[in-house]
Amino acid sequence: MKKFINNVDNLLVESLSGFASAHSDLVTLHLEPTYLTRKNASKSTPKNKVAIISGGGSGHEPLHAGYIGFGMLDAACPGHVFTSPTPDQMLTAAEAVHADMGVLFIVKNYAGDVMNFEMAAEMLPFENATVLTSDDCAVINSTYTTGRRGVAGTMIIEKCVGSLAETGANLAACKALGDKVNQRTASIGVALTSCTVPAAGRPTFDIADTEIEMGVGIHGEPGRRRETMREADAIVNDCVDAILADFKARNIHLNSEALLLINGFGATPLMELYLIYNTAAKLFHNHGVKISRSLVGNYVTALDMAGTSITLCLLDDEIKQHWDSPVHTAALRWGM
Amino acid sequence: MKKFINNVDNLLVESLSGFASAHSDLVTLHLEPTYLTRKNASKSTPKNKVAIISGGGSGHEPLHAGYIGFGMLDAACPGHVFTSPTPDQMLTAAEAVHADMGVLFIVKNYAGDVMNFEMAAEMLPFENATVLTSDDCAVINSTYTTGRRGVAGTMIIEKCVGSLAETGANLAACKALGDKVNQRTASIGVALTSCTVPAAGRPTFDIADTEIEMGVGIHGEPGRRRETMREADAIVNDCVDAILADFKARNIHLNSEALLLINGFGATPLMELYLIYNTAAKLFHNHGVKISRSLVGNYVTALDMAGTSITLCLLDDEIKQHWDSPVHTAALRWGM
Amino acid sequence: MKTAFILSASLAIHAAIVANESEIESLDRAIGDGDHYINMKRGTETVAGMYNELLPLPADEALNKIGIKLLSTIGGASGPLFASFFMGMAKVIKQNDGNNPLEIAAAFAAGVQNIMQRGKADLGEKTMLDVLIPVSTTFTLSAAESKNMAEICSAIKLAADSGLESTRNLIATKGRAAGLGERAIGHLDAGAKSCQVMVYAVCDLLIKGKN
Amino acid sequence: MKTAFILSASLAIHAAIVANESEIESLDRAIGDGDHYINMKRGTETVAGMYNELLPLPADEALNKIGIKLLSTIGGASGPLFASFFMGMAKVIKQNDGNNPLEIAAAFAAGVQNIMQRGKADLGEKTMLDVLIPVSTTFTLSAAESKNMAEICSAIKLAADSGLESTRNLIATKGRAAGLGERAIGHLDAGAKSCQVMVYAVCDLLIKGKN
Ligand SMILES: Nc1ncnc2c1ncn2[C@@H]1O[C@H](COP(=O)(O)OP(=O)(O)O)[C@@H](O)[C@H]1O
Ligand SMILES: Nc1ncnc2c1ncn2[C@@H]1O[C@H](COP(=O)(O)OP(=O)(O)O)[C@@H](O)[C@H]1O
Ligand SMILES: [Mg+2]
Ligand SMILES: [Mg+2]
Ligand SMILES: [Mg+2]
Ligand SMILES: [Mg+2]
Repeated sequence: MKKFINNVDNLLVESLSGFASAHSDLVTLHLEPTYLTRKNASKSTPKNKVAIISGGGSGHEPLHAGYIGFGMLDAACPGHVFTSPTPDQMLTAAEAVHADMGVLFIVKNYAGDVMNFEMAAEMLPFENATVLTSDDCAVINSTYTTGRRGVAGTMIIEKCVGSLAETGANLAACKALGDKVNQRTASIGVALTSCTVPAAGRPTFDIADTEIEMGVGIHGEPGRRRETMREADAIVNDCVDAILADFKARNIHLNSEALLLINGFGATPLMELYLIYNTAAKLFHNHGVKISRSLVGNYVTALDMAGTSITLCLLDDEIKQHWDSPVHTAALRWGM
Repeated sequence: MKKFINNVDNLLVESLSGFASAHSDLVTLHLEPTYLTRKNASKSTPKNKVAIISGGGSGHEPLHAGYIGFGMLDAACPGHVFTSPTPDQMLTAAEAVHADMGVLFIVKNYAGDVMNFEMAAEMLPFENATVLTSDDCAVINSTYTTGRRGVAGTMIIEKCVGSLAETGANLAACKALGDKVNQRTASIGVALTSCTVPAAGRPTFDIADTEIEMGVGIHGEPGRRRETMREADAIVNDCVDAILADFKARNIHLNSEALLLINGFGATPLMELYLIYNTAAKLFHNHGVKISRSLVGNYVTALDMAGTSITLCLLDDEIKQHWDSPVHTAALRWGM
Repeated sequence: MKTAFILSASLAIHAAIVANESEIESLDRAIGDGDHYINMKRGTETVAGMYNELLPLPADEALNKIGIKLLSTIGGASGPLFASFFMGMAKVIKQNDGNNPLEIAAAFAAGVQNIMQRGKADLGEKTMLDVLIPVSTTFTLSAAESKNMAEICSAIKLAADSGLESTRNLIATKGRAAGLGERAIGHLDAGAKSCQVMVYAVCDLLIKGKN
Repeated sequence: MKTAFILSASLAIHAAIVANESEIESLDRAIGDGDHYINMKRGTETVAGMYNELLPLPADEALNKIGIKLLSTIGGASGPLFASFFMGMAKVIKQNDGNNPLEIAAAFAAGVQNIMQRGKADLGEKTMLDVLIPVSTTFTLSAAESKNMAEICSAIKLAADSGLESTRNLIATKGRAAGLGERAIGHLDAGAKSCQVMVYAVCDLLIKGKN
C-alpha cells in the first residue's frame, strides 16, 4: 500500500482539517465528536428550514462533507474509513444546526449506517425523519431482507432535498421528495481494481488483469459476479441493461427525461469516464430515455478503486427544478 | 493494463464525444481536425475579445477542454494521449473563434507543444501571441536549455488570462498577465505509481512499493530522483522546500497572499489530497505565505498515475481579481 | 459479578482481538469491507483504557458505561450491536447482581436479545449471532445443570466453535455480505469470528481463575 | 528521384517501424513519455496509405505532401521535425531532380538542416539528430567519393548505428529527456532509434534494388 498518509489513526482528522481549511468560507469542522457544519451555522441564528444531515463512513469523498453548503447539506458526520459514524456525532450535529423545523437524515442503506442513525434518531429530542437511499440495483436476489445499498445516487438525493429545504418546505415534504428521488434512481458499479483500506494495508479483494467485478459496492464489497474484462462498450451495455431491467422490475416507466451520472470510484481517469458517458447516453437514448442532465466525475468514491458506477435518475418537473437550482458546496457548485 | 476503452485508436474521439455531449450547453466538438470551442462560437457573431486558445496532448483531463467557457478558454486543441496537437488543429480553431483582437495561445513548455504551436503561429494570418507556461520547478539544473516544463500551474494561467480577456483587454495585456502569473507560479510533482499510456499498454516506468518519483512530470517523465517512500508530511515538506527554494532562486519575494493548488494526478483519492493540503498550507504559513485561495482536486492529470503536485501561485490584486471572477466551464465554475 | 473481573475480561478481550488481527481482518475483506478488525481494535482498546475510571463503579454501571463508550467508538454495524449487548447485560446485572453462573447467563442472554432487536436478525443469517445465540443457550443450559465454571466454559467454547463454523456454508441475509448471495458461501463471518475470539478470551480467564 | 521509389521507401519504413515496436516504445517509456512508437506508427501508416494519391505526382510534390501530411498526423516533438525534413528535402529535389546520389544527399542534408532549425538543436543533444547528422555527412561524403549505391548504403548504415549508439552516454539537452539530467545516461534516444530503423529500411531497399 502506497498512500499519502502519516499514520492510519490520524488520517481522518488530518484530511478533514485540510478540507475545512481549504473551504473555510463554506464549512466548519468540529471534533470530539467529529462533524462538519455550514460555516456560521449556529442555534442562535437558525435559518428557518429543515436541517439536512447526512453522514457515513469516510473514503467516499467528496461525499458527504463536500456537499455541505447552500442548497445541499447543513451538516455531515464522517465515520472512520468505510465505517458508519456513531450516534453521538449525529446528535451533536443535529443540535448544532437544527432550527425549529426538524431534522432530516439522509442515510445510505447499510446495516451499520442504518443502526447508528436509528439510535441517534431515537435519542434526538426533536422532530426528525430519515430518507434511506437504496439506488444500487446490483444485488439481484430480492430475498435478502436487507434491501438495496445506497450508492452514488445518494448525492442526487442530497442535492434535490437540500434545494427543497432551502425554500422552507417542511420535514414531511423534504422526506417525500427524498423518497421519490430515491425511487426514481438506479445505479450499478463495476470495478477494475480493488480499493485498499488504509488500516488494512492491502487490497480488499484480489482481481486478475483479465477480470472485472460487476455490481461492486462503494466499499469494494463483491458484486453480482466476477466477469471477464471486455471492451468498454460491452461493459457499459451490461450496466445499462441492469438499470433498465431494474426500473422495469419496479414498474417505473422510462418515458421521461433523465439525469445520467457517470461516477468515478477514485482511480479512473476522466477520459475514460467521458467515454463511458458517451456509450451510456447513446444506449439509454436508444431505449427512449432522453438524457437532459449529466454529471461526470468523482462524486461518490471508494478510496483508490479503479472503476465506475452508472446512475440514472428519472426526472420530473419537481426533481429537475431542484437539481437545477443554485448550489454552493465544495464539490458541487452552480448558479452562484 | 485495464482501462475502459474500446480500442486505442478511437479512445480520444469517443471520449471527446462524451465530453461534448455531457457539456453540450458549454462546448462544441469539431472533428478533422479535432478542436473544441465554446458553444455557438462563430465568426459571424464574434465577441469583441482576444481569443484564448490552449491545447496539448490528451491524458491531462480536465485540462484543456474542461476549461472552455465564459471566463476561461475560447477553444482547446487536444492531441493524442501525451502527444502535442498538430498545427492544423490550432489554425482551424483560431479561425473559428477569433474576433478582431487577435489570438493568444497558452502553451505548456514541451518541445512538441512549442514546435507545433510555433508552426501554427507562423501560418496564422492574423495577430497572435503565445504564453509559454513553465511552472514546474522540479528540473534543477538550469544548464539544460529547454527550460522548465509547464504543469498544473497552467490552469491558473488559463483562468486569469481568460478572465482578463473577457473584459475586452487587448492581446498585449493578456499576454503580459499570462507571463506574470507564470512567473509567480511554481509547482512540483511526486508520483507513487506510473501512468499507463493506452497505446503502450504498460506502465511508463517501474516503481517499487517502497519508492516514489520526486519531481515527476505530468506525462510520467522521470523527475529529480527516485526516493524512498516516506510519510506524507515528509514528502510534502520536501515539495514545499523545493517551491520556496525556486522562488528564492528567482528572486521573487514571498511576502504576499498565495493560491495553493493541490492537484491529483488521476488515481489519488481526495482524502489524501486534503491531507496534503493540510500539511502544505501549514508549512507555507510557517514561511510567511498567507494561503488565501485554494483548490484541491484533479485539475491537471497524468492518466491513471497516483500522485500529486503542489502549486503555489503568488497573488497580487490583479491576479486575485481574475482568479475570483466568475467562470463557467465544465471543470471550474463559480459566480455563475 | 465483580467489576474487577469485567475489567480483567476487557483486557483479555483486547489482547485476544489483537492476537487474531490477520484472521479477523481478512474475513471482513473477503465478504465485507475490510474494517471489522480495526473497528474491534479501536473499541476494545478504548474500553481497556477505561480501567481506572471503571474500577470504582458497581458492575452494572461499568457494563453500561462500556456499552455507551462502544457506541461512540466502534461505529459500523458492529458498534451499535456490541453497545446494545453491554447495555442489555447491565440492566439484568443491576437486578440480579450476577453472583452465580445462572444470573450471569441470564444477563448474557439479555445482551444477545438486545443485539437481535437492534439488528433485526436471528440465528442462521451469517452474523455474530450465529456464535452468540448458541453460546447463550449453552451458557444457560450448563448453568442450569449446575456444572462448575470450568465445565461451563468448555461447553461454551465448543458452542462458539461450532457456531462460528456454521457460518461458513450460510448465505448471508443480514449485514454487508447479504448482497453477495451464493458468493458468501465458503467464508466465515468476521463478526462471528470476533465473538468466538472474545468468548474464548473470557472463558480462558475464568478457567484460569478457577485453577 | 522517382516517386515510385519514395513510395516503396515509405512502405518499407512503415514496415520497419512496426517491426521495431517494442524497442522504440520502450526507449520512449524509459526517458520520455511512451508515445513515440505510436506517433511513428500513425505517421508512417498514413503516408503508406497515400500511395495511390502520390504515385502520379512528381517527386518533390510527393515529398512535400508527405511532409504536410506528417505535420498534421504525428504531433508531439517528432511530428514537426519529420515534417520539416520532408518539406526541406522537397525544396531541393524540386531544384536538382535528385537523379544521382550527390543530389539526393544534398536534399537529405537540407531536410536535416530544417530539423535543426525547427528544433533549435545540434549534434550531441541526445536526439534524432545524433543519427541524422552523421548519416547526412556520410551520405554526402560517400556520394562525393562516387561510391556505388550499395557502398554508400553500407557506410550510411554504419553511421546510423554509431550515431544511435552515441546517444547512450549523452545527457539530453533538448526534448523531454532534458529534464532528466544524469538519469538519461545509459539509455538510447527513442527518436534516434526510429531514425536508425528508417535509414536501414531505405538502405536495404536500395541495396536490394541494385541486386
Ligand atoms: N443485522 C445484524 N445483526 C447482527 N450482526 C450483524 C448485523 N449486521 C452485521 N452484523 C455483524 O457485523 C459484522 C461486520 O461488522 P463491521 O465490519 O464492524 O461493520 P460493517 O459491516 O458496517 O463494515 C458482520 O461480520 C456481522 O457479524
Ligand atoms: N529539439 C529537438 N530536436 C531534434 N529532435 C528532438 C527535439 N526534441 C525532441 N526530439 C526527438 O523527438 C523524440 C521524441 O518524439 P515523440 O516521443 O514523438 O515526441 P514527444 O517528446 O513530444 O513525446 C526524441 O526521442 C528526440 O529524438
Ligand atoms: Mg464498514
Ligand atoms: Mg509525447
Ligand atoms: Mg466491515
Ligand atoms: Mg514521446
